Amino acid sequence: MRELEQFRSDVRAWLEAHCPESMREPYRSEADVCWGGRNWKFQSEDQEIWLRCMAEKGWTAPTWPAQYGGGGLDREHAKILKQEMSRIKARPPIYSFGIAMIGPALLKYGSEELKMQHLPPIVRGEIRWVQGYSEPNAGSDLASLQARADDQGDHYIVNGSKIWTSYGEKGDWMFALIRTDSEAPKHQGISLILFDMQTPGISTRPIQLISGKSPFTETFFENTRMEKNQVVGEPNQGWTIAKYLLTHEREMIGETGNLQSGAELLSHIAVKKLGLDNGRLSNPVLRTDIARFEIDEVCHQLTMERARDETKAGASLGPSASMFKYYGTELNKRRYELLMAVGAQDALIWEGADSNEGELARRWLRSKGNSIEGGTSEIQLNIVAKRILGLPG
Amino acid sequence: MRELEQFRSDVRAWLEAHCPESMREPYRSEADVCWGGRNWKFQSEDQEIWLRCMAEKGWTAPTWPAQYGGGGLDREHAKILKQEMSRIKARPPIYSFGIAMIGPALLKYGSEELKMQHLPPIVRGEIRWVQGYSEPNAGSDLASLQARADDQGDHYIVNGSKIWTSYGEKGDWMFALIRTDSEAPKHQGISLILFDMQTPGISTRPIQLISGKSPFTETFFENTRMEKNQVVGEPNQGWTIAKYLLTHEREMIGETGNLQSGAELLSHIAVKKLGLDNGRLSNPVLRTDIARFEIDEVCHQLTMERARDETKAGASLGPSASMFKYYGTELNKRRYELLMAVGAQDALIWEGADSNEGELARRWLRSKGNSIEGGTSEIQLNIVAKRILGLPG
Amino acid sequence: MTLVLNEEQLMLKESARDFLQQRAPLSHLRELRDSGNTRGYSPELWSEMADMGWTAILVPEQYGGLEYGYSGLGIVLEESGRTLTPSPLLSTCLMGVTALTTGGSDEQRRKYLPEVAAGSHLLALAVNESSVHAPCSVATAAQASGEGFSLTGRKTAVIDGHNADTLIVSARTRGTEHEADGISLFLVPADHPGIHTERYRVLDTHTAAHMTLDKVEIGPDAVLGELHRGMAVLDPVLNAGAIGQSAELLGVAQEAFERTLGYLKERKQFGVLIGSFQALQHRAAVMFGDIEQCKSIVLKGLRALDKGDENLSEIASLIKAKLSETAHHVTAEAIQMHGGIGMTDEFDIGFFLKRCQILETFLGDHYFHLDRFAGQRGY
Amino acid sequence: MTLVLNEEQLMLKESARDFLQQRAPLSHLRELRDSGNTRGYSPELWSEMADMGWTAILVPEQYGGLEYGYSGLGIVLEESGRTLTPSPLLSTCLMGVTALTTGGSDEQRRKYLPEVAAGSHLLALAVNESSVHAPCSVATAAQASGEGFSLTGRKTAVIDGHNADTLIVSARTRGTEHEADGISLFLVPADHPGIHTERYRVLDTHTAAHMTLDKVEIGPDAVLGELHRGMAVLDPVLNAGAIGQSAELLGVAQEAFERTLGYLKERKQFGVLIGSFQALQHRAAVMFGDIEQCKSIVLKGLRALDKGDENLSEIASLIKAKLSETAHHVTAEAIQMHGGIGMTDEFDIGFFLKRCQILETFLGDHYFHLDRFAGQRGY
Repeated sequence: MRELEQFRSDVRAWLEAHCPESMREPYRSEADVCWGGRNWKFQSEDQEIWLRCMAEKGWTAPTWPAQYGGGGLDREHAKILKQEMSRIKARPPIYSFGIAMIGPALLKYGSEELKMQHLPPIVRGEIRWVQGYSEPNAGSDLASLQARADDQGDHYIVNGSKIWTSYGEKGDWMFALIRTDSEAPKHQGISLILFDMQTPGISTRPIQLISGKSPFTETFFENTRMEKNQVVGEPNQGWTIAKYLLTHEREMIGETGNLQSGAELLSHIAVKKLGLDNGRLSNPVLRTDIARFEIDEVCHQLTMERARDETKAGASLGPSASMFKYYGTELNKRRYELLMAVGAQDALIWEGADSNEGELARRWLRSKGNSIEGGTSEIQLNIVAKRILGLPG
Repeated sequence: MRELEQFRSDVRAWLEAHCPESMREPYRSEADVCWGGRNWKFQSEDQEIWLRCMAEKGWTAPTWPAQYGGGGLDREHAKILKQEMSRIKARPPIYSFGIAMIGPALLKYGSEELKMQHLPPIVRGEIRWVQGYSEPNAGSDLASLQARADDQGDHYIVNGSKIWTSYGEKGDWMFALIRTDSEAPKHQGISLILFDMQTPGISTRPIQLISGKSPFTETFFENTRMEKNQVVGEPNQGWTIAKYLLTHEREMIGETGNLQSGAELLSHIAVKKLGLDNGRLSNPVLRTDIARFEIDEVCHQLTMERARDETKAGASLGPSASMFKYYGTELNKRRYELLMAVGAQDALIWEGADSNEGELARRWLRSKGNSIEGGTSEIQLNIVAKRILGLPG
Repeated sequence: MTLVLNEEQLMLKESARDFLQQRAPLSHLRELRDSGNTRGYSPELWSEMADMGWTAILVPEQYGGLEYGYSGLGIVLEESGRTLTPSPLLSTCLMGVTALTTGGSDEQRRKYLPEVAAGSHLLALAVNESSVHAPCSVATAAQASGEGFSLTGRKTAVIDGHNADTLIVSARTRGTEHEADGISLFLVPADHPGIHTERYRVLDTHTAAHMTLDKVEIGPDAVLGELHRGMAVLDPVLNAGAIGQSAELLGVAQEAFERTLGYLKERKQFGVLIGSFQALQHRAAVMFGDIEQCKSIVLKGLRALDKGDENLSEIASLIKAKLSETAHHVTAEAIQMHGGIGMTDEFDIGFFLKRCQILETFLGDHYFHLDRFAGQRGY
Repeated sequence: MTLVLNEEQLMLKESARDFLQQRAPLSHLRELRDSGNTRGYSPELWSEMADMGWTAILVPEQYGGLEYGYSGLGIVLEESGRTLTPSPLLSTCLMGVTALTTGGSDEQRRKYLPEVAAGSHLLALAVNESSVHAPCSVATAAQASGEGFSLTGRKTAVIDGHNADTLIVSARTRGTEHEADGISLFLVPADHPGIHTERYRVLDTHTAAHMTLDKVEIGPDAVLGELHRGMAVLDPVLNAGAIGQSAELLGVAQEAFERTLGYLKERKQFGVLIGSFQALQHRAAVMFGDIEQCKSIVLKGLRALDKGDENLSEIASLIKAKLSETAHHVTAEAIQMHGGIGMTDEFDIGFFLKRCQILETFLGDHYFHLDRFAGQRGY
């Protein structure tokens, strides 16, 4: 206990000394996020300093072992670091799929060689990772993927395509699920392969959504050479890692609903827009819909809190992550439906007048994808029914 | 046209002369309904006179051919009779499953012998028919029925049981689906058999529902002899007739929602119970729920009206009947949910105080069965999906 | 009258569908959007529609119209909902014509209706003043000025406001802001120098405008209907508008549903057609039933308009509320059932969701109409 | 404090479940009903519950109680929701005790609490006057009479009213009918000759009563809390009541769901288990998720009661609204998924629907609590 208190005061002092003032305020927009990577242009000197300092301590990945550049902290120490950072409202030094996704997978399934090669650059924010799972024809049936690696002895030659890669055109390396055995049953011939996006034969194309521009890209492979030593775990065993990564992603998406609510409360916006009449919103039915939404939001948050309390030290949420993904995304869709109702005729504006370029309408449209990406709501309900409730079939 | 007008004025004069005054007012309660049958006790002389007169004209079954005792009227003439009866608010002379269910099936599938035997007594209200379809273990999977007829050469010996027979203990004859070939695929070994409920080896037991007493009974067969000449249509072809009868039943249930709304309007009850505040129900959300209900009720009624207009002269609704059954019963359930909400704490009273013996609560509970009996809502949706929308599987 | 289309109406439906599918399929909307068109509709297409006689459907014969009634115009609107074809049919040919036939003097009708019937004059309704539809909330002032009036105020969400030749403006001639009495309607030339127009594009490339009126001087002959009693004209116009929007929403919902049903029958996942999944089947079956109900009530509503039913306000709100909720649900389910591809701009299904939201919201959303329905029913 | 039960609480849960499953399973309720019992609960069972210490859970130690808090009592209520066990736990041990600990003088506490803790004194709350729960609508008059008061009026839906030894009655000492100010609470002996009781049975054999008070003379020491400020006591009591009902509803919903899930895994139709039908699977999955959420908020609500959270009214209404809607949905689905057998009285599942409706409705249904929640949140 004494040791922890000492650590807290050390951290506090260190942060005080090293976190630049401008890194202690909330993001003004998405443009303030630091993504890192080979081609990263820091938006400010402070952003660069902050990343460097934190990376040096390994605190960009606080719980990773020190030999891979991580902070080597246990849960309790890491929690203190987090608390102290949020105390001074410090921005995350970097937002990275490397730290959030492929890093943990490598720690769990990767060879020593791959860990040594990839983890330290991730900690330092030098390589920006992107993911390649979905394919145009696979959809929910992810394991039916068709991007194919032909064994050429010491390497693979890959052909096919991936879709829904976030920031694919900005990625330095990709981790992708590729079919390495076309004869095997569909779940058993898949490998998780890492490769440099600059490899010849790789091209990307941006995807326009119904809400407008998006970070998503499609990625094409044409006779692309991939190295065999970049397969994570055993060849043809990629599906296990994929499931691990998906559960991980679902937990993160479930949390998103949570973060959203940090934004301005729906009821406050409604009061501002519609005004009160004897202390009540003048549209009594919209008022009730908003109350139901706020209630369900609290229900979801408290349930995530309870699950965290229950799973305590690092145990995976497992199939419960599907429940949280389902509720988190359905709630976010409802939130935007209600915001559109509150906005009424003004919310329809896409261009012109004071529409802020149709921001609300675009977010509303974008939210429709929440219950599709990362596994559709239908898939999540299937998982809950089968893996939690034990229903047959 | 002239002929129709003449018919109308004849009918009007006849009704004026023959329909007793006391038969020209709405039922005060279910006890006023005339069911007929061997053991029927007429509630009044007028009730008896009214049935006799109408039966003599064949107008208890206006469209049935005259040789079976029916009225021999075509659709247009039958419609005029109906209009003239409702003009003077004449009660139906009889409420009969014979006329509504087995009669039409006999007309369509029965032999001349069976028609001559059964139809005239039905027209005269002498035999009360009941139906035997469901079995305790069959449920929605009606064709999996197990009541079994063993072929004894000139007759069958039947063992098994039937459930959910309305007024089984009051029935004179039953039409039942019985398995006559245990080897055949399940839809192909079933026969529709008619038999007298007084046959030795038949017993009935009343079924108590969550809402209290019910007209339903369970019927047991123990080595019961049934005659082969009482099979409707070909032996083992009963499933076709069963489907016809089910569709017929669904149409009738769909209509029920319609009749219900003839009762006092939900919104009137709510206004009476809860009062108005500035011209509006003081519970604004319940008000909206009621508005949605009334809207959906109109939607359902107009759609049934449109379907009748479209199918015109006697064409069957076919799978659309499933849609109407679904909406009609779901609406009735919603209606009672809303009535309970309007009734609030008083609606919970089951016995004592001024509860009218818990009438509302009992009807609410009873309504829960609407989406189960006559084919569950799930079955109806399956039928719509497969037979109307052509979805696979 | 039975609830089925007669032969003549079936022919109109077929010819409308053929025309729209050929001349203005969904790619037409996409082209309009991508070409940066500022009117929100194609004048060339509009003159073809006029040639088809659509602009004249509601206009009485004596003013050069076809007098084919709301049932006829509703058929065309429903079909244009299927192709999401943008045009001033709703603002000019439905609401504008209804305003003139309901409240217009013979002189006013003679002045406008023949040109409207010919497709050469556009009308727009400027009745809202805030983001929420509330036709009785009128602060725009019409002050006596000489023999006529001077209008000052701001009108919002005027559909086709920037395209119109003549505006129908509600303004207050007496009373206080939320009172129905004291609202009057005025026919105002859209190019009047006192009018400032802010055009904007809504989410699917249709357009509308906010309009500021600054001392707009008009003559006494500009009053539409009786002074102070503008709601007697505006109510029927908004009822017709709501039912017309509902006809269009019916087309939107049907097309979105049919495309989705088609997708369920062709898309495979886990080795089977996704249409074989029971959870999707049940959702599809309920959507089918809801749309069938929508068909019935839209038909009923158009008939009620044609015969001038006395409960039109109740009927119109019933229909708009039901169609809004149904089409909203169906177009959102259409995206969900299409999955990822439904989210891409390249694919067309998202346009139905967008158009639905617009039709739902303009002239009152389901909240507005549920409230109005209950009010009309006396509770 | 984390949102998980501690060891002690887990033990209480287990012992409560064991006791109830053994001594008062669902057949106990059925027997009570069929035997024509008029109290609506079994006094023998009640004294066993007292022996278990349940009647003393909320009572402070100084008055002979266990002072084990709302979290403890909530656990027992949840378990008794699973077995649908009728008892005066809610009326006496939760609401009655809360009234005394919140507003009672030391003398009043000393008079009642030890007997309540011992299970030998029952309390009941008489606060409603119409069919709809509206605690501020009080017309019952308390007129000054000698040193005390004379109460006249009618109270409805008094849970356990006919069983109670002492009633907690709200009556107006000043102000007009719907005002919060001017309502006072009184402790009134139930056997007072001026009280007329009409007992009735609700749909699952629990009982309640309407009570008429005709010049009921009581002394000045009968006032509970401050004169005119009875709502300061009544609000916390009703909050505790709503959360307690929610704990019971949670038990009801869980048990109904688990029985249904079991049925889905054993009932065959068309040659397969009905639990393999995807449409039912999705509905079951959503019910599961909803119930998980209910568990979290009930836990939170009991904790909030124990620490005297300042937003208790908001929290209580949030919980009651959510539990009412969820349990209502789950118990209705339980019938539907059981099919015909679920409709029979012989089978037990229907009792859950009945109990749910009662708990939902008494002390305010979801309409009441949604409205109150929004009001507490300032909109």
